[in-house]
Amino acid sequence: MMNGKKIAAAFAWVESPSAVNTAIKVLAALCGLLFLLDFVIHRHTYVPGEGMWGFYAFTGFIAFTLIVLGAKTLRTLILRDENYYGEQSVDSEEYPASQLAIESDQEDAK
Amino acid sequence: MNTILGLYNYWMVIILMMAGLYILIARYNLIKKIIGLSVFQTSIFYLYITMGKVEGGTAPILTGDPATYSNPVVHVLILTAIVVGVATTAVALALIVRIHETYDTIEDDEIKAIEMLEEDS
Amino acid sequence: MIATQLPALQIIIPLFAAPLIVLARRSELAWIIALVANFLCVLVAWDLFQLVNEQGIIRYSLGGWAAPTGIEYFVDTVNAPLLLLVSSISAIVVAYAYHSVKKSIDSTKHYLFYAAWMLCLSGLLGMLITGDAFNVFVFLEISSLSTYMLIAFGNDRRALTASFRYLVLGSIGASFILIGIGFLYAATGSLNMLDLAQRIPNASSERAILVAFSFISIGLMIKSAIFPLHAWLANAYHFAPISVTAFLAGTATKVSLYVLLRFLFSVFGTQYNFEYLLLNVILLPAAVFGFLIMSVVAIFQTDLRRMLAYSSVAQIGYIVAGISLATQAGITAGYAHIINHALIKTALFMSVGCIIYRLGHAHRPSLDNLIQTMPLTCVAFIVSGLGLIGVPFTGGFISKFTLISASMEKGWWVMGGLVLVSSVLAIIYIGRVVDVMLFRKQRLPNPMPQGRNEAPLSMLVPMYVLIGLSLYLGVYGSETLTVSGEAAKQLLGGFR
Amino acid sequence: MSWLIPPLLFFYGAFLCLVVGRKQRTFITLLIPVVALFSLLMLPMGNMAQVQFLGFELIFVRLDKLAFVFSLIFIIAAFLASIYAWHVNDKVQQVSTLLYAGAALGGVLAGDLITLFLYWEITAVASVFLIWARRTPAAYATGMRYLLIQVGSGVLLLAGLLVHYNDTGSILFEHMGLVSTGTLLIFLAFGIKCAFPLMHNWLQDSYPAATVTGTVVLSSFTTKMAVYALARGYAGEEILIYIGAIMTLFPIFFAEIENDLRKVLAYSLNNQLGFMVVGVGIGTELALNGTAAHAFCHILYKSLLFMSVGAVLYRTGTSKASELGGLYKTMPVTMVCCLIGAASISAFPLFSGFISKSLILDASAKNGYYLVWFALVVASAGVLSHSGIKIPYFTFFAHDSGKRPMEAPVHMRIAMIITAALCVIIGVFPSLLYQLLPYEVDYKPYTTSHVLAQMQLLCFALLAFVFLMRKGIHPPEVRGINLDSDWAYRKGLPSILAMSAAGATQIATKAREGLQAQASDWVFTIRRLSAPGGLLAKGWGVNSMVFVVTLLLLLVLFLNLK
Repeated sequence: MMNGKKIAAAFAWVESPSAVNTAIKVLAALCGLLFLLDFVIHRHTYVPGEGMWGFYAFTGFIAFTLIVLGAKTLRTLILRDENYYGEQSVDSEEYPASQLAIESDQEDAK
Repeated sequence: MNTILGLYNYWMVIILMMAGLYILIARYNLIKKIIGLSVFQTSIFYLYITMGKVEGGTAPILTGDPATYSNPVVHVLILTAIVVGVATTAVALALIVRIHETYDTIEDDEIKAIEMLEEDS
Repeated sequence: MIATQLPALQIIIPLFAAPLIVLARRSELAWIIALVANFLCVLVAWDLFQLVNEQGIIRYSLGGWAAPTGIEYFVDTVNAPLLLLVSSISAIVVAYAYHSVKKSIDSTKHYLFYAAWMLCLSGLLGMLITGDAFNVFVFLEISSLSTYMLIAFGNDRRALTASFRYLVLGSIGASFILIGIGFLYAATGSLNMLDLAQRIPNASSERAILVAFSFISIGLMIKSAIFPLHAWLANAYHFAPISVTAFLAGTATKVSLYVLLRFLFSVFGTQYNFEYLLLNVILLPAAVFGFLIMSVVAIFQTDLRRMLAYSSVAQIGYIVAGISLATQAGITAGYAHIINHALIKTALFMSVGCIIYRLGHAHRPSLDNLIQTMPLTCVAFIVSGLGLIGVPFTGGFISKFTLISASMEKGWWVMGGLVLVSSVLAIIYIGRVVDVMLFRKQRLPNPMPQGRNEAPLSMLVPMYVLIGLSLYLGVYGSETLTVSGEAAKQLLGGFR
Repeated sequence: MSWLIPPLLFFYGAFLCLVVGRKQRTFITLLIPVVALFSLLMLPMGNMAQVQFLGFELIFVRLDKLAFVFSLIFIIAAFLASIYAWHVNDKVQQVSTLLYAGAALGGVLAGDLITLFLYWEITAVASVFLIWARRTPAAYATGMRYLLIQVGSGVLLLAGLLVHYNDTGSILFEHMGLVSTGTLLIFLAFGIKCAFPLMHNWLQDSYPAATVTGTVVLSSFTTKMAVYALARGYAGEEILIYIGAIMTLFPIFFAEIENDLRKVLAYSLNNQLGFMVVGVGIGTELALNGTAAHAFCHILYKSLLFMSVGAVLYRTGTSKASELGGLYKTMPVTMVCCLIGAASISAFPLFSGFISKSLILDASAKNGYYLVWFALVVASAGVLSHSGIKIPYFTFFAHDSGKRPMEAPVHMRIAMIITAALCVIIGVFPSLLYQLLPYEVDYKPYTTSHVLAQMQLLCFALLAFVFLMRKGIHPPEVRGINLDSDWAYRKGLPSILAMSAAGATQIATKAREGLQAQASDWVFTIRRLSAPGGLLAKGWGVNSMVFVVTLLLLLVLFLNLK
């Protein structure tokens, strides 16, 4: 399907480390810009402290980090083998192939 | 004293009834059970007839117009009950014959033992 | 002319059909006579039902002897629906029985079988219609004696012992009733129920009434298989010919329960039952333990007939629980459950009959994947099973729902909860069967004939007629409840 | 007309599907939602299809604006799921989808508690077949657990409605509030289906076990019906705010480390429900509007995400993040749709999540629930982490798994594209959705300060993701499962039982040795008594029967004559 290939091609840059680095730089720049906008634009607020400079920026960054770290800690506690609930559990079995249509896209396979 | 002797027919009813029940509970032989059942039923006939008895009364038939007579209704009722009892006994005996043919015994405990084996298989 | 003689015709038609069948002897002819007589019975019952709704109580003096001296039949809103129910169930099961009887009973005995059936039917109808206490006993014995015969027709030799044991216990029950009636007569001098109801409050000896009450209620508890006096029932239902089981499950115990209701409420009166006689000390625990214990027992049974037999005892527990509430709502629930359970359980036994007809057994673990071979039968079983559980839009739901709300109305929360618990047990025992029928792969090497192997149409059609009837009463549940409510009002109000 | 109400149409469709062939079935599953949509639009507001039942007046259709918006989205969801499932040739799934959707619709339209109960149970029974349709023993076991919990919820509802009826004499399904035992029981019943904390685990247990298309269907109905029921019966009940806040937070952590992407989505579903529950708890017009809008948007983007993950599963045979990666090369359309779903659920401006979540956030801020508000803001960052980044990133990018599956089949693509388009359209033109909401909407989502705040939150969260990935702190995807409260009944209870059984056996052995007596535990006793041939189940002899009769007679005589 032509359309699909075009889309795929449009995303091909993710393969190249330098392009990814550029993308990250763009993101960082965007973040900087958004942070600076806080000083220019006055946000309407309802909650005390919400109007503080960079409130959302800090919340977003810190909350995300803490969630990931918290989850990582949680994993050390509750991660178990896939067969934990025995052979007769959904986690340890393959999805029945008869209900699937597994086909490879030979053209694109390199 | 009066209550014991004066009600002696009721005592007989009770004794017969309990004897009948006792046979049913304590004896395994099916024929004896039917005897027990008959004794039990007989006690009921006795009870009914006792109720209808009037001191010094006669049967209200063939004597014109007697002043005191025993209650005829209970006699009628009990005639019916006797017929029913006979029928019951007849059916029961017929069943016992069939049971004897198929099980070769008429002892209830032996039959139960055989049936337990059948249930397992 | 005929219209005025309807109450007598109700009994006489099947009573005379019996000797006619014996004279006819040929099995097809016997069956046809039984069927025709039975349908006439249904017509008569239908007419009576309509008449009662229009005119109120019908009183009929047998042989022209006026009550209380003569024997009186009377039809009111309590027994008219049951007359219709019993005769219809019997008619449907007779229609169904033809093939199953042909297969399982020696053809030289068919006429005796149908004759006994007709006698049994007339006994049951007589118990319902009569207004004379002693006459109840007579009809009870007529129906019982023919029932013993019918059970003994079973193929398994254990049918004989089951019949014998039922005979002994049934005779004791009947004798108890006889004793009770004797005491009643001694205390009041009357045998007519209406008359008794008026005389009992002013009876000379209260003790005699109490003794009469005890004996009659125990006797009827035996006949209606109320836990713990149910022990005769399991073997009798298990080993009797399956059409007989279907017939008895829907009628015999229900009629005895009716007589119990009649004596408890119409003759003795509510006050007697619960203030003096402590019947709630006996009857209520019997009901509750009955439906709990028997449901558990049903779960473990491997034979479907036996499972359904124990489930019957459990369901009778619900009926008795409703009765023991002794309120308008409670009796309505009990009465509605008499109707619904009769229809549902008969249908269940009929579907089991179809299975037995094809497979020769009804052993649950060997019914793997039965839906492939007998889809219609399985669907019938499942639909009726849902009714037994009490799924909404089935009859079972209506009566259970009324029962629970009745017990809440009286403040008996625990009982309402226990009814729910036992419904869950019902889900388990029906679910086990359905699970095997639908979901199990065939494990045994070659247990069943392959391909479609449905029971004959003459069995399926009556079965589905009955299921349709019970579904109709499930969807239009208010009709059952109206009828039951009228009956309860009549029972609680005494004879009016 | 009352024979043509939308739920019944679905049931007719299900019945038709039972009897017709494959092609007609597929066609019916598509046709029925369309017909139902027309039927819904034709219905006037108010009560309809009233039926007398056991002396109760059942109201099968009670249409008001709240019910309308839920009915509408249910029908749309059913339609989209049917397109997605075009390839399915499985009578079981098609019939149960229709039954299930119809029952959920019926539950939303129910005007009294008995009708609600009825549909409540039908959804339970109909939906379990979507799990069983996987046709493995494991799916059967999971389905049984699911069914038990769902039916349990129904039993609670029945008990509650009986008590409630006994208290008030009314079975109307209206605002009740937590005021009595009855309403508490009903509340718990709703809570189970709404996956309240500690009652939530059926959701994560069962949704990943369903079939590819079944999960898409499952994700739309049960929980949203429960949200609707809560909004109808318990709006403004303060405890819901805190329950909801907890619901938004705790699943985030589980989702973050879960490997099975469909399970990640199940946790994320739970977290999104939290937002809705908070809205119900606040109970103001703004908040209820927010709940309804969020449910509407949520059904769309959650279906979209399940569809895209489902398509991946359909083509690769796995939905485990550790086995996937680099699929964008061969499944670009699926990838783009997944990204749109991810952006919607993360509430990027111009996507649907943004315009609905804001309503709830603002409602909580305006009513002074600052702590809850803050929890929701944190949860929004969490949503981005698992649904916004994790799902698309580990499936379509990250390290190349070497898998080169075909693009999803055409019908799946169509379903996904329509759903994605709806997400964007609603995000760009919020008034389209706002005019459907139960109350007047006087709300502008696209203000500068609002957009700025949201962009700051999300961009910095993204930055944090990049930072954590680069530093290698972000947990990698590994095979395995994570324990949750289902451990209690899947492992804990059985092992406790096993232990106690072992203990009982030990005690029994000791007792036998010590006391020369038999001791056995009660389960065994019941079994022994009840099994064929046991005391309770064998054919009793005459003797024992007569003995019992005599005993009972003596007891009755004694009681009566004492």
